Amino acid sequence: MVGQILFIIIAAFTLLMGLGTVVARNLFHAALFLVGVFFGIAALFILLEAEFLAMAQIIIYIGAIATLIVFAIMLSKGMMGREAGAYNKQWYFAGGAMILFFGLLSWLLVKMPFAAANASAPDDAIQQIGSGFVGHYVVPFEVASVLLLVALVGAIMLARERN
Amino acid sequence: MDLRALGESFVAMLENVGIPHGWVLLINWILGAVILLGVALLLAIFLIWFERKIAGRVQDRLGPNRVGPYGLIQPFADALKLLTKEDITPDNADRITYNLAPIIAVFHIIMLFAVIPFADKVVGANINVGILYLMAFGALGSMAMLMAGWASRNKYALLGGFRVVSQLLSYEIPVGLAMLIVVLMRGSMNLNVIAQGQGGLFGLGWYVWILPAVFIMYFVAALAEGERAPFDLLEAESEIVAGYNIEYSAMKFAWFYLAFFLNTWVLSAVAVTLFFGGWQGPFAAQIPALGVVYFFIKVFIMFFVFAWVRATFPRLRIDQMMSFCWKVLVPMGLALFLAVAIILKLGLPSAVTYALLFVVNIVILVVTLKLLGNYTRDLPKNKNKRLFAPELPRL
Amino acid sequence: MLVQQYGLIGVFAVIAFIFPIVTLAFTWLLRPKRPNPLKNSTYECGIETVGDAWVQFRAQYYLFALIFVVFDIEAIFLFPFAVAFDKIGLFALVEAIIFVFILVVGLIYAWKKDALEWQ
Amino acid sequence: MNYPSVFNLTWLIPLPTALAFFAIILFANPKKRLSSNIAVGAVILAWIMSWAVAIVFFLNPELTEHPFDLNAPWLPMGTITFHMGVAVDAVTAGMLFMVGFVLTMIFIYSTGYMSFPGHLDPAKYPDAAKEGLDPRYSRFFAYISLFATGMLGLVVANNLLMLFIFWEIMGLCSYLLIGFWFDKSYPDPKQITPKQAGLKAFLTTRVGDVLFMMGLIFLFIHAGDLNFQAIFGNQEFLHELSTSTVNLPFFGAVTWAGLISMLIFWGAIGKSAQFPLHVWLPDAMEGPTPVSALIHAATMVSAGVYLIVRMSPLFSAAAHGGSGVMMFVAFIGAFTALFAATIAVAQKDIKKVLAYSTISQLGYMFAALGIGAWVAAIIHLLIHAFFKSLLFMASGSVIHGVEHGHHHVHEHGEHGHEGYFDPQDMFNMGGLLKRMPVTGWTFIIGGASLSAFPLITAGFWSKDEILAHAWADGHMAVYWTLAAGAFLTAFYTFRQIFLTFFGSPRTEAAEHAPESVRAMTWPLVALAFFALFGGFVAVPEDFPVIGGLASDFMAKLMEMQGEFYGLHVAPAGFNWTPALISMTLALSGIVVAWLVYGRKPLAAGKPDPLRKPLGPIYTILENKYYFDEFYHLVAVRPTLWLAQFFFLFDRNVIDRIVNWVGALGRWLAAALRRWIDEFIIDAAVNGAGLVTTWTGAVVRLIQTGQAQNYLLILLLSVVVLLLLIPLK
Amino acid sequence: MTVPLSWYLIFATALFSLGFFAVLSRRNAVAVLMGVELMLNAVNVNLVAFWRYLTPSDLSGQIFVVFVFTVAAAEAAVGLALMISIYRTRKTINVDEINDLNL
Repeated sequence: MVGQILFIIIAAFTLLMGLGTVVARNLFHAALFLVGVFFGIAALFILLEAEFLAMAQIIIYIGAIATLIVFAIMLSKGMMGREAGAYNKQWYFAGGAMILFFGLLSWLLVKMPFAAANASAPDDAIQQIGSGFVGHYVVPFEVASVLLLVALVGAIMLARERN
Repeated sequence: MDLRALGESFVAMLENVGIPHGWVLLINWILGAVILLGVALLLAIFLIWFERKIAGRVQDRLGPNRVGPYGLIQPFADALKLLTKEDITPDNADRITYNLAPIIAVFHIIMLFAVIPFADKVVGANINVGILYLMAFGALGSMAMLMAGWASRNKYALLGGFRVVSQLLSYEIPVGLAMLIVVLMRGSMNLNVIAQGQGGLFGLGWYVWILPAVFIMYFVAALAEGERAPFDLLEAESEIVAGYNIEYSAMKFAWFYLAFFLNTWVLSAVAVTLFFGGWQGPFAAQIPALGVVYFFIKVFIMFFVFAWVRATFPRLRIDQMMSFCWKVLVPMGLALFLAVAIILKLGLPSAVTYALLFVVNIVILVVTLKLLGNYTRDLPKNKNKRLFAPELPRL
Repeated sequence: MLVQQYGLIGVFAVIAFIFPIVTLAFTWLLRPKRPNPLKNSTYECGIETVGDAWVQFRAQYYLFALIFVVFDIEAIFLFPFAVAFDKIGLFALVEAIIFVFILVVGLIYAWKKDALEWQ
Repeated sequence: MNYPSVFNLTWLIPLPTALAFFAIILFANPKKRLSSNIAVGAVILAWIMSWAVAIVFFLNPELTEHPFDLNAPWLPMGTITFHMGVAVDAVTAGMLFMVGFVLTMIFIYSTGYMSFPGHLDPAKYPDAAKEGLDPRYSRFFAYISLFATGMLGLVVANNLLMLFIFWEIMGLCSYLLIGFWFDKSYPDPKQITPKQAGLKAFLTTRVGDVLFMMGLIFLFIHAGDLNFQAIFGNQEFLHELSTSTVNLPFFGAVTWAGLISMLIFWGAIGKSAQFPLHVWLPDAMEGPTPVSALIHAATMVSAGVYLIVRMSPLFSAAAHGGSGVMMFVAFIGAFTALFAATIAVAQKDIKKVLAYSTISQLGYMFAALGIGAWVAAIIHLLIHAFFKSLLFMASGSVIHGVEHGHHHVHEHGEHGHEGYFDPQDMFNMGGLLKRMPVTGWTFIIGGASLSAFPLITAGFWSKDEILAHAWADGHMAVYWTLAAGAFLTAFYTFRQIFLTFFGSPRTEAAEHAPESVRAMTWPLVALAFFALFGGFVAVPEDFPVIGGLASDFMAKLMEMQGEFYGLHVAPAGFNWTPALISMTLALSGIVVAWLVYGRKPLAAGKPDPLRKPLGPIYTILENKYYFDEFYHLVAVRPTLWLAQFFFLFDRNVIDRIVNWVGALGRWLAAALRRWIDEFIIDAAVNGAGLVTTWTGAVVRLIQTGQAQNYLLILLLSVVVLLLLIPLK
Repeated sequence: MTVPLSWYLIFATALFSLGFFAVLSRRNAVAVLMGVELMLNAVNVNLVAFWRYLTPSDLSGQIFVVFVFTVAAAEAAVGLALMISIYRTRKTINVDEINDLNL
């Protein structure tokens, strides 16, 4: 019961923030709303007993990605100003399709029978994640570092100011 | 006196009165939260006095001495003044963001108190990801600064915000690496467990003896994380007036100010927990209340060192500061991480392992300082060269 | 166990967030309110503000944030690894070393391309 | 089973060239010679390793019963884990032997070939012109190194997923290399440029690849694994696959095995340029000649054959299940073999002839696979690679020589440039044997091998085996089609030889053509050796006189391997009738070529003597049966037209209507100003304008160039799919 | 476990739809990117919810989320760098003005 109320509060907060991200004309405000979304999702991770992910969510999304977005906004002056229109011409069409999509998908998901396992989360989850990285998931683990390297190189190439 | 027993008996009392378990829990949490908040606020007020006193003494002044004995009441007087001062919001400011920034600034610092172990198990929330929690809520601070700088709609504020966030982000990496190495040693991210692990041999089990270079890296990076001299670029009046909080006044400014001191205190507390055994000390195991005393003594000594450094050193240039982070601390941290990981996997007896770790730490520290020294010695010759120009083969 | 600990954090978060708001509201009641246009103008050392404050910044800031992001994620990968360190074998260590090494290559690249220079 | 330790090298084989690719791209790029040295060094390393593995396998034929297989988990996807691994069986060993060697030869050849190209303006690239090397020399070696990785990886891969990945890497390299001289253009706008040719190759093979991927997905759904051993070692699974059926629209019930193998075969059709997806290969000749030799003759195009060879257990299972897929393979192969050979007869571009002959020879291999002559197909695949890469490289040498001769003439100012000179046109050559003896003789050896000149060439033994099988197994239609193809093959090959090397030079350029540099001629000689003697690894035991003398160990090895995979691989046995027929046809082809082109050398400026007797047929052949035009008409044009339509519709029709309505309105307003209220006119005009905007907005959604529109269409498709689920 | 799994799934769907809507209809490229981040977050919620409810003993769900973090960060880094670079040359990052996909 308490869990449900908590979930509703957090989910409502997150969706509200998400809505703010989508509708805010000012990009900086949109970014702040986005931070709110990230925070709400971290809280949901706690509800789901994934504490490591909750913290990682805050560290990476708020500490790193949101900051990156704000920096990028600042780097392109005029992006945050009042512009002619925040939306393109197809927004109403997209909105309708989106609502349809949401309705259909959630209807399907509710109907879908999932076999829930009534087990509790393991106590040594973090340890298991750590050994997963260097065990079963070692190739993705190494590929992740390559991906980061490539992203770093690419982004530096793109963003660098050449004199 | 056992603090835990106190808490437990309190819970038992409430349940005996007949309050349902859920509500007892809630009351317990609220009580804990209020206590933590109170500790934080009192500390902040005391720290302001403490630091001003130290700075005064170091610089051959008296420091605050008028209001109350030794000027002890001074911070309260300041607080009263700030509470009643006129609050100016610039017309251009983005109001909601402008008002939210100081709230978040103080919120994120106060949140950090929840995981600091004041004594064995005397900790707000004994979570398994304590270290990550510190990093997570620490990262929130940069968001507050960006908000403040942006919402003020002032070039200096924005510039100051950006500079300080760049600095905080950069120095978060060495801090994180230092924490990572400690986690590697202990095998847990729970701060209480980490402090427990440093009990042996009358303080010789403190990680500062085993990993001196890691501690020094942490300390230097923490100076920058706390925006303290010699890394206090945000307050470089000659360059950017007063940083991101230039447009703030009265209580909103006070919150930034408070956050600044609390930040330093938390960084000291983390340093003590990670490297100086936390609450560990003679008889702390028998009398848990002693642990709190030891902990606060250690933290204040640590804080004193921070304040001492601040009062003594001149400020670095921002390019020097960033280069120092990325070209000295980060490589050093990565080298330490790899060295520690390899040594721990060698499977030697623990005494030998610790000795080896110490030696390797010293070696890495000496090598780093030597390279740095060579560079600064050659500085006049390479005036046109970049700071710490890499000696890599041309590709 | 988990709920116990995070319950406190949740309550604490609410209180820690509300408290500054309360104080700000409190001072709003106490403090004098006598604004005037000059007082409320942007402070730039007494000089008239030129142009919008939201000026365009140099890409240098972005580059630092970028390198930070990469190393931040590296840390997120390595923390669980460090926690599981006792339980895993030598080969896993080698894998982690490769992981770190690849990112060191990135650092060297950034260094070479002067992305670490504050200009 | 204890494997020789050298097999552990297998997974290293694709590695050196991959590293070379990265080394060149990242570091060595500015230094041309260093780049080519890195690439050649890497490929030599790969060659040594692949020969080590291959030869050890040849020496241990018992390994065919226990193919080497090394697996490592690669992509864990929840409960499914894709594996990465290498396997060595007789087919792999044979391919490694061929690929390693041919790759090396072509790499060495390329160091000589990639000199400063004639179509570039030396003034624009002064540095490269001074060095005498292509401005993008390093890039070329990077690309072919990556290609080598793709080919070697494909050969050693032990599962279909990896095979597909390397397959696509090769496709990418092929695209990049065909369009290598992307800045080249021709005075004739109809002539395809390298840029277009690359695109064409990429898009055409994509058709096959998509079907191939669908086949893979179906196979994966059924097998849960893509490892060759896991799929083909499991007879029950194959049996089940060949008996369970699926209902398809238009086709009715087909077995799963039939469907999957058909889809996979389409991948092979695309890659190996079989009818009807053959159109890209001749245009792929726009790439540098080493590329044609390497990718579009010896290795990549034969990957399609290799794929079918690998998948043969599935195909034969499908055939057992009553599916006609093997017949289809045989039909496509035989038809292509004859069809491409007829086109080759009327081509004048030296490389295009070879391109069509490649298509034709690949058709032979598919036909062999279709009739169950598994061993013969493999042997022909290996031997064909040697002589065809030889032919291509020799033709490249010829082109090079003629181009040099042309420049020589040009520099000495004896004749100015009179328009465009095509150094690949055989009618611009003649008498080159005297000027370029090494090239000429090796070309003749290769040509003889291609024509299956009896007894002394490798091509005879391999091709004869296919024909013998077709005869022995009673596939008469296939036999006669292939035999006719053999006649044409001999004819066009010697037509080419006579036109190029004999008679007297027909242009100044040919007269001054010099012999190519050593780096180019030595690989020719090395390959000529295999083109001559390579066949002596598969001489049928019961062949008269020399049957027992020469070895047939390769055929034996492949037979053992085929038996292991449960295929029927009994040798055809020697039969005088088909052997004599095919020998006669080959020799008569040569004789006819001599009668037409060799006896009386063609004079300069004269048309092809075939043109007159063949009449309109010649024109049809010359235009490749108008296939390009046909595809252009049915596939390319409608797409472009649709896009253009919406654009032009908007621009012309609607705008015109608006303008017209507007003009009408103005006219009406002027004429009827007094009687008609201005309001109505305005409303009409505005209304028309609005209608235009709406219509335009709707129809132009199709081709806006805006990613968001495309994404919206994607979303709508997903919504439609979601709607289908409840409907079902 | 008082919250049914479907609540999480519907929540994630809603968040995903919001993000996709931003991607489809915002003009500013950075806003589009934020929409992508929303979508990725929705996916993460799904992954964690499935892990918690269906396979709590197998940590694959959580590990996948970390990889999604990585991808999201790389995407944001490169995407934003692209925008900075585009902005530098074109002085706009409105998606509907960048229509070079148009032939």
